[in-house]
Amino acid sequence: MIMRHEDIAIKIQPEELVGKVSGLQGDGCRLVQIACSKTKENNFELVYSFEKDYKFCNLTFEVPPDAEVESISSMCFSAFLYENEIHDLFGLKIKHIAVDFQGTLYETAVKYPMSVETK
Amino acid sequence: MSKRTIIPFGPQHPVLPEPIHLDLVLEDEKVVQAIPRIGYVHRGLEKLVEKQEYANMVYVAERICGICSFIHAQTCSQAIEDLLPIEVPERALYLRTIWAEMSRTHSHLLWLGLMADAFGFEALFMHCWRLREKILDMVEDTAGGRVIFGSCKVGGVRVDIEDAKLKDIVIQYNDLEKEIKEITDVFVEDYSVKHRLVDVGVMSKEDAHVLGAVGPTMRGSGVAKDMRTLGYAAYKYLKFEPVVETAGDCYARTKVRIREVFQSIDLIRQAVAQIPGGPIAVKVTGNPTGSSFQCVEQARGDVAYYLKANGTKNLERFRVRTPTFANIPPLLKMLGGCELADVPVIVLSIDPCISCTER
Amino acid sequence: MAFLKLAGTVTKRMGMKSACYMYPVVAREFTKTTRGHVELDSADCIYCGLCQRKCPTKAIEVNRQEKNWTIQPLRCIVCSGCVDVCPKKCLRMENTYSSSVTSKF
Amino acid sequence: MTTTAITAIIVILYLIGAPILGGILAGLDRIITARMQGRYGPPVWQPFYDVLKLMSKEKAAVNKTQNFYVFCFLLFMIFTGAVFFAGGDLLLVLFALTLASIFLVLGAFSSNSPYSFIGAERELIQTMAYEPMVLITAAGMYLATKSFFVADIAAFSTPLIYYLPGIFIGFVYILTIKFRKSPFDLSTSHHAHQELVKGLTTEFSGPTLAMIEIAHWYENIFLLGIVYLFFAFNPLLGVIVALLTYFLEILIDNSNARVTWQLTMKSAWIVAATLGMANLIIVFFKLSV
Repeated sequence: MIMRHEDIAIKIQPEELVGKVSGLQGDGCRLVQIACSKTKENNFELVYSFEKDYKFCNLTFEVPPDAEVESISSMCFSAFLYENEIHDLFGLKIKHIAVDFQGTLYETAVKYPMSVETK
Repeated sequence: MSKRTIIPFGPQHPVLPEPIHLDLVLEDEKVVQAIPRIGYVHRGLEKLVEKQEYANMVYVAERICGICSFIHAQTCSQAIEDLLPIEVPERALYLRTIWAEMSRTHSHLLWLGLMADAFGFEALFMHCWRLREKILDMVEDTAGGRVIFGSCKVGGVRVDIEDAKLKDIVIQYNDLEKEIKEITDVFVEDYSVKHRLVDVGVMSKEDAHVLGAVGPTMRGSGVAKDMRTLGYAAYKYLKFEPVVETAGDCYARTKVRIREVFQSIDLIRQAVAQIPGGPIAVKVTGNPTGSSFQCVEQARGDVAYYLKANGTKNLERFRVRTPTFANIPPLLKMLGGCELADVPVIVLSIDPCISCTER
Repeated sequence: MAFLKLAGTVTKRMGMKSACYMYPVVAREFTKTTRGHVELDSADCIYCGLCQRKCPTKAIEVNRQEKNWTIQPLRCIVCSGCVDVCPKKCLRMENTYSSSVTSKF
Repeated sequence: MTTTAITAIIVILYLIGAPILGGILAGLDRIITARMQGRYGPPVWQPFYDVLKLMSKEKAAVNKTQNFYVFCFLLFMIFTGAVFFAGGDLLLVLFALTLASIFLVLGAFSSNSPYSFIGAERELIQTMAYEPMVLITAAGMYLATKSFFVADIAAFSTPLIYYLPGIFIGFVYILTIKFRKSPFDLSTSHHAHQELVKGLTTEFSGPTLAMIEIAHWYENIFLLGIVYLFFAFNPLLGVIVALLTYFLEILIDNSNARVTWQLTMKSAWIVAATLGMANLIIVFFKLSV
């Protein structure tokens, strides 16, 4: 099955995230996953995947490494684990997580092992 | 007026198969709150993409989990094939389907055994694993490994199964089906088992949806969603319906998995009947570019792969969201207000695989 | 309400042979396809080092000058990747597990 | 030989023989269980090897009183059996048994571990669950034989089972609780594979745990002794029935899940109230008319 991320991605602005997610929630979409990755410009690219009736939709946006992203865990409770994971592995700050482990979800030997600095 | 006790549950606890830690706040024997803690077996496999060639990532993906190993390899291969992009021969798709369903039957039997152990039924546990062993023997006979199949690669599969052997698998499954029925009937009908499963850890359809439950955990609550319907591999040629139960308790989740065992056996029969001849792999050339998103149904639920490539032989990002990761928030919901004696049963009912979760 | 559903099965099992076997007193039967351990027919080997580069766990070490090929069995994950790439087909996957050792390397 | 001498010999035989017999029984239990589960199982002497190994281990206790309580548990368990096999008062025997188990509960409470704490609480609930049936058994035996003395009950000429079939079934029911077998292995189980780890005995190790094991062997032999009493008119039949009962318990153990304490309590009391009480009332009227 061909499912290129490019085909299902919707580019948004970081500020739009909360509004878009609550809209998708209202439509009965289910949070599938949140992924973070580095870009060539040493920014972080976030991918929020949603699904409804086997139709996928990926909200994506880029943020600089020192930015703060608003948590969506107030709407999708299940997002709290993904957001803690992103914080612990990438060092990206996420505000207002429902259950904030304060960086203790993964206690890795190298702090923020997948962050842009430790390349 | 009862006193509150905090029971540390895990990371090393005899009933938990893997290291998850739960702080259970108890009032007498009633759980008021459960606070999870993971991160005991984090292996940094996602970081490994920087060192491994993309073709080797299939081996890494396969070792994310010892039970759903084959489906991890299959999903990883699918994603890389998507990035390259290449067409996989039909026969390889069918073989992948057969192995994936074999993996599902052995995973579910393993889970049924662990579940029996969680509610203190040792004999049932042993008998489930006795049957699972026969499936593992078949896997070893066809793929070469017992739990790490090692038979999937980018562009197809690594070994072929001869037609005679395929027929033999169906014959063996026919015999096994009767034995599995004998054991699973105990789960469905026995009084003491039902006493431990019915109305335990109830999760409503709405909660299952909002909390993002996946796989049998979700289907036990009445959401009819099975990623195999997407039609990857050879599923587009096979007839099946997602298995759904509506009660949302541990009994419903057990019944979903039991019915899925028989569904998988049926899918194997269909696949063996339809499998075409031809090559089993195509040559892989070039380096992947772009990004791919794959969602594949594992025994525990759907696994989501998000792969990003940059035209070199190493992938840029290798993101795996395993089913247990998505099932932890529903688990916390189910644990609130349950009896201490039901905690292992509820934890087991999501089929936790913590090593998968932490990759 | 069904009580003692498993009683029939367990009583039947009492008269039957055990499903386990006494390993290692009774030897394990390997299938033809079992991936056990890697073996080298050093006569054909040209010490190209392809297996070393392909190995995901860096278990294989090849020294071209000294014509030396070594594998660390405990690092090897028996993926059979080296066997697939070997240009001279001198690497084999044996279907027996490598024997137990008392020290790590 | 005087009766006192015979009694003394029986008691000494019990003191030496019970742990050996109990250990062999435990060994057979493990083999039969393994066969039922499709495994080989350990050699029959395995329980002895286990206890010997426990004996040789380092003494590690959470606190000193713990060992004292466990020692009392063993002592009173031996005392219970000794009075029973000496033909003493059945009521004294049963209350000594309760006292012994209370000492074990105290030992578990004293360790401050949440697992053994909840295990101890469950053990108390279990005691509450089986105690009515135990008392009904004693009362039934008294009504039938007009004596509380084990020696008199054993010497009673009519088969006791003829009067007390309901009480016998009820006693076998609570025997599952006493043997700590599924479905009633709530407070501690044989496998340490439950939510309470090993419940009651989580915090005991080494020689202390060995003492508990030996006490259980004494206990099991004594409990089978009570089963024997129902068929005491024919000693051979009595022994056979006792062994069959033990086999039945193994079978039940292997075909049941562990139930919750609520069901344990409810079902044990229902059995006591219906089978036990009905039998008691029938015997009362039959013998007094």
